[in-house]
Amino acid sequence: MFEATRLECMRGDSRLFSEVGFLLEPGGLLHVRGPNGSGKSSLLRMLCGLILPEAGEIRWNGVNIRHSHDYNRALTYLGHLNGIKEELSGLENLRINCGLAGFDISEETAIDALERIGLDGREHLPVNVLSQGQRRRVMLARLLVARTPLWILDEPLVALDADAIGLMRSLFELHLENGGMLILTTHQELEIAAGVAQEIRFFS
Amino acid sequence: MFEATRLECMRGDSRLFSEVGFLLEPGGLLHVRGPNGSGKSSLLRMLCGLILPEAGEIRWNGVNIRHSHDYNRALTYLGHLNGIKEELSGLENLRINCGLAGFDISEETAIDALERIGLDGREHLPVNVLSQGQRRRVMLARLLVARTPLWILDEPLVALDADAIGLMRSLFELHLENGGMLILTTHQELEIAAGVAQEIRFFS
Amino acid sequence: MNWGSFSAFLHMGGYAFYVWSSFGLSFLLLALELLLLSGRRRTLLKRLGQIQRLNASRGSK
Amino acid sequence: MSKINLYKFASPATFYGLAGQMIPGFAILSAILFAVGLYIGFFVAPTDAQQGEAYRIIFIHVPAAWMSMFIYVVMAVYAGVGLAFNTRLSAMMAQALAPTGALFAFIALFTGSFWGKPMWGTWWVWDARLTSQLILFFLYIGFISLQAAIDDPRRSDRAGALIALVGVINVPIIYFSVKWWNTLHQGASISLTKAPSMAHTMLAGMLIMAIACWTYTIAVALSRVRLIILERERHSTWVSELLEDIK
Amino acid sequence: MSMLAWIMKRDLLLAIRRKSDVLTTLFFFVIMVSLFPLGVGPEPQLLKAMGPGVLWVAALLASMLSLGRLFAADYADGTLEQMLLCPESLALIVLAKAAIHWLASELPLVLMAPLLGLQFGLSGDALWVLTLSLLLGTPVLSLVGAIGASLTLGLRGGGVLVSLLVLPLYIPVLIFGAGAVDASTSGLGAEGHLSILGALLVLALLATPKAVAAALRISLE
Amino acid sequence: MSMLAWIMKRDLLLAIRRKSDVLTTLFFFVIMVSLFPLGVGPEPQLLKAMGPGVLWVAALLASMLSLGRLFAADYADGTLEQMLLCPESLALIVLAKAAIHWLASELPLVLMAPLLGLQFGLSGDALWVLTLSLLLGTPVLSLVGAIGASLTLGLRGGGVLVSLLVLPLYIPVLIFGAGAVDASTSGLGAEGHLSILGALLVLALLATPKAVAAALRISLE
Ligand code: HEM
Ligand SMILES: Nc1ncnc2c1ncn2[C@@H]1O[C@H](COP(=O)(O)OP(=O)(O)OP(=O)(O)O)[C@@H](O)[C@H]1O
Ligand SMILES: Nc1ncnc2c1ncn2[C@@H]1O[C@H](COP(=O)(O)OP(=O)(O)OP(=O)(O)O)[C@@H](O)[C@H]1O
Ligand SMILES: [Mg+2]
Ligand SMILES: [Mg+2]
Repeated sequence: MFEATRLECMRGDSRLFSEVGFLLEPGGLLHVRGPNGSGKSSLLRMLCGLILPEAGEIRWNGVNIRHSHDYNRALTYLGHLNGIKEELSGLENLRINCGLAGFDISEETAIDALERIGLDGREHLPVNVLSQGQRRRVMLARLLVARTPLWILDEPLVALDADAIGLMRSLFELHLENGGMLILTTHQELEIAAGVAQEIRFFS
Repeated sequence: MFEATRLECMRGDSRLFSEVGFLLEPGGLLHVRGPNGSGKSSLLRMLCGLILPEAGEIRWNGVNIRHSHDYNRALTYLGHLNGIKEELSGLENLRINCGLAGFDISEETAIDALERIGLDGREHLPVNVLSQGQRRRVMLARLLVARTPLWILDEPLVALDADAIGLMRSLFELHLENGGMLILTTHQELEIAAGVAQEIRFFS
Repeated sequence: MNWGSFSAFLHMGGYAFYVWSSFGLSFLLLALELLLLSGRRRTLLKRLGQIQRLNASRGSK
Repeated sequence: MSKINLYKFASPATFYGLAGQMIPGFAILSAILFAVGLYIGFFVAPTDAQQGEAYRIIFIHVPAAWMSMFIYVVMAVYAGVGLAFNTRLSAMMAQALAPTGALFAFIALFTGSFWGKPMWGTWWVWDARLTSQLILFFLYIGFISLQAAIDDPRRSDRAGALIALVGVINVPIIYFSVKWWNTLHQGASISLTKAPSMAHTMLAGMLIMAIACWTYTIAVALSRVRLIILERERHSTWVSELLEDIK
Repeated sequence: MSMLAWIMKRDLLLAIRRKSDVLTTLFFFVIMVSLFPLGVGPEPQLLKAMGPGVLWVAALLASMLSLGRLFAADYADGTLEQMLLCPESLALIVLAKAAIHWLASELPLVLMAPLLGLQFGLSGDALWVLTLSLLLGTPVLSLVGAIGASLTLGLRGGGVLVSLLVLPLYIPVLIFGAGAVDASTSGLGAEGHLSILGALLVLALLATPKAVAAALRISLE
Repeated sequence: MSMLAWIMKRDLLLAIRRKSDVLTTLFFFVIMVSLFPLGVGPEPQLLKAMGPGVLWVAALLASMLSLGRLFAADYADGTLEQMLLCPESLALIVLAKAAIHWLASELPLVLMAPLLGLQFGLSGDALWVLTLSLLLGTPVLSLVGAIGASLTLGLRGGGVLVSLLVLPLYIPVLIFGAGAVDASTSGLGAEGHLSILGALLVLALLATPKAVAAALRISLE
């Protein structure tokens, strides 16, 4: 159970948002919407613990995430930055990223995941020769093998083509059906036909 | 008049595309489509002269762009990278980018452009505190003041919200109506109701 | 003929260490270069063979 | 369309076969010449009055020093041609020559050092010639590591060519500056030109060893360039046909 | 594999993949040391006197320069963010990264040092002591420098301040390191200097990882 | 304003905005020079003999380190791409950027040098010649270094690779620069050295911008 109450965020001199709260149960989807610069990314980073809230509290299974020991183990956050190394191949990046996140995957699993996300034949290329969308896919491939219950994704659909978006949608649905939780921003339309959906909408 | 004949592009071991050609008249729109990694960005960079074609020729008003003196003056290219400095403000970035592209704009013009693109009140903030979408807008503001006939835009809509996309669409339409040319890629749907549209479609 | 005996040849008038190290190491390095080259050739051919077999199997599908 | 002709002339496919035919000849020649050179160096050339037997190092030291300088120039010429006319083969030749050049530079350095210890009593002095040889070695290493750091072959060819050209322009500047630096400072520096008066046999031995090194270099560079060609052209049809033949 | 093993494996892999990176630190060291005679002049006596100092200053600078790579890339591409979010202790992660960094970019330099010492005409004994002092001293440099590297990530404007803070910590290492060699050439015996270097190393191993972890959290806020 | 003026204005603005960057080069220079007495020991005679060489080597290294900033940021954020596409001659742009780079990060260092020279007990004459030689020599370093910086763009570890490529090319400047000071202290007169430095500067001004432009095109392909 993931819960936030009366969150407030200051940026520079201005209050980006205040009194933001929600309660997310297993299978719950939270869609954060709003125009550019309204504070979506800031909220998501705050939920991960990367920004301290000005006021309010974020609780994972009832424990404030600042004191929770297993929150980091339960979380997968993918942001604007790719978090992948240009010199390493997609395969190496995926395995290492998973290792860093605390779970090992075998080479076969990794290759299989990359293949499913549409990078077959390119697993061994260094990432810096890949196209923009392919790089994002390397990053997103982690979702195919992650077994964490909480996903926080900041604009995961950027630079993806229609096929890949379809793939992501079905992945999200599967995750929700399996009792995962999903917090998401995107400017594109995305119909997710599973889970209990909520929405937070920011205005600029 | 912008023309390309029988272009071919090699990347690593593989031939990304070959026998690509088109003829763009004033008011013409060329939409380059295709899935991730199919070669759209490579084609656009080639059209700018940043990648040498393996075979084929690109001509601006009948002259190969490698020997043309006024091609660079006629071109505005915006790619995946923002080309903006994190430490400078949006205003400084815009004025400097225009200066680099060969035309001066006054401070008022620049402020006006930034305001129109939805950055009012943030002209003087350093870019590194802006949100993802706001950064893209700083880059795109150049299109509001550019008077070049040929625009080559690689996924200009990434990270933009619906309002900004609407603004860009009307901007493109105005450009085409004024006899400009536009070459564009995007994975999002975008109906442009002006100009003579052509399409190049890549398959992966 | 410069050398009275084989051991005089090896002794090199007291400079054996310097002379033989110079020549020995030099030719060792040249030999090593040849060795590396042939090793590189072997691995390359193996890899090219693999690629080709892969392409062939893909083509037949 | 002279460019196309040039392209065909320097086509990797034809060159691959040509090089394959030339290698054995040069290899055999070099083996014979090395044997003759060493024979002259050790058995025909007389003992030096001042330096005793230690001077025999000259038979490897000087040819290696010559080679290291000469190969750099040849490499730069290839690189320049490659840059100017966009011929892939010249860039590959430059790339193929570099390791051997670096190797000879290194051999000159340490054989010199092994000569210096008994003659001067020290492994190293900051003499002009020694210093510029050291710098030449660094130039080689720079060229090689730049090319190694770039994955894209086209970029690596051209970047390497540029740095080789810049280097070759600088080699004389470096050489004279170092020379001047040293002589200005040091009255009593050890001068290499006061080397033992060279008997004809010594000169002959050195020349033969130098030619042996040359033929060795040609053989090695050609076989290395063949590998580079194979690697670069691995997707062309002629390479796959070739691979069929090998099997 | 444990997560630490993954981090070490990854950093090693990156070091190997960026071979030129590691090699060039070494060559930077080599070239820099070789530059001094060119600037100062070729008199053997002078060179012998300044040899240990030059080698140590060069090692210090080379190590400082290579520190930029310790976190910067991970910071820029978001990996550091992910490390902060991961369930292992950040101090341990820092230690693992620093260890691999030292192994890949500073150990080769230490091994090269005696060869360069020859260029300055140092004696065999002095060369031994030099190598030993570098072996003990360079890990301290890496660890202390990591504090600076992690602070610079956030405080873009504070680069100068950071070097100001870190440098006083570098100076003892330099003094005892170069001093050890001097002591051995002048026949005083280098044990005292070397054992102080050892003590500094233990201190650095215990104290710095936590400091770096804290600095990283500050930088990523 | 012309486009070149814009580029210069922008680079100056950035240098001011990233004040710490510029200060670090200076700081590095000061620290390195001050470290030597610590590493080598306090004998005045030794210090005086090595003073010019150390100052010059330090200036050279400081200038080399600042090279990383010449194009790297513009490359990473895509500005360099835009410069390639812009209607002005690329060689001129390169020259403009190098000029500002020199002004912002090397001129302060040149002005600081006499002060540091005092630490080594150099005479007034020697200090003059030192400053003059640095004034002539450092622009050559910037220009030649720009070649290395542009060739290694986008290559990880480029920073250290640059030094490998560029240091051998720096040697003539170092030799004549440090030589000028030595010549003046030993009463030989420094005119010869200084005029050679001048000649090198002219050569560099004529030849390098084109080479750098070519290198940039290669790197951005
Ligand atoms: C590490 C130490 C040394 C290095 C790097 C070195 C480098 C060189 C180079 C580059 C050359 C060719 C120069 C030319 O042909 O213009 C050369 C030639 C030569 N070196 Fe050395 N050398 C070293 C030590 C020595 C020593 C110790 C001796 C003898 C005592 C020596 C004797 C010679 C002789 C006799 C030649 C031929 C000179 C000529 O052709 O005019 N070298 N060396
Ligand atoms: N120091 C500051 N001073 C003023 N405003 C600031 C400062 N730092 C950040 N901001 C503002 O805070 C907001 C940050 O928004 P955030 O990145 O969360 O937006 P977002 O909703 O993710 O937008 P996007 O859709 O563009 O990604 C921006 O509007 C930015 O201008
Ligand atoms: N060295 C290389 N070896 C193999 N493939 C390469 C190499 N360099 C580039 N490629 C491939 O070339 C393609 C480049 O595609 P490009 O960036 O033009 O794609 P795109 O159509 O713009 O894709 P996106 O929609 O994701 O931006 C990619 O498929 C990439 O994997
Ligand atoms: Mg955002
Ligand atoms: Mg693209």
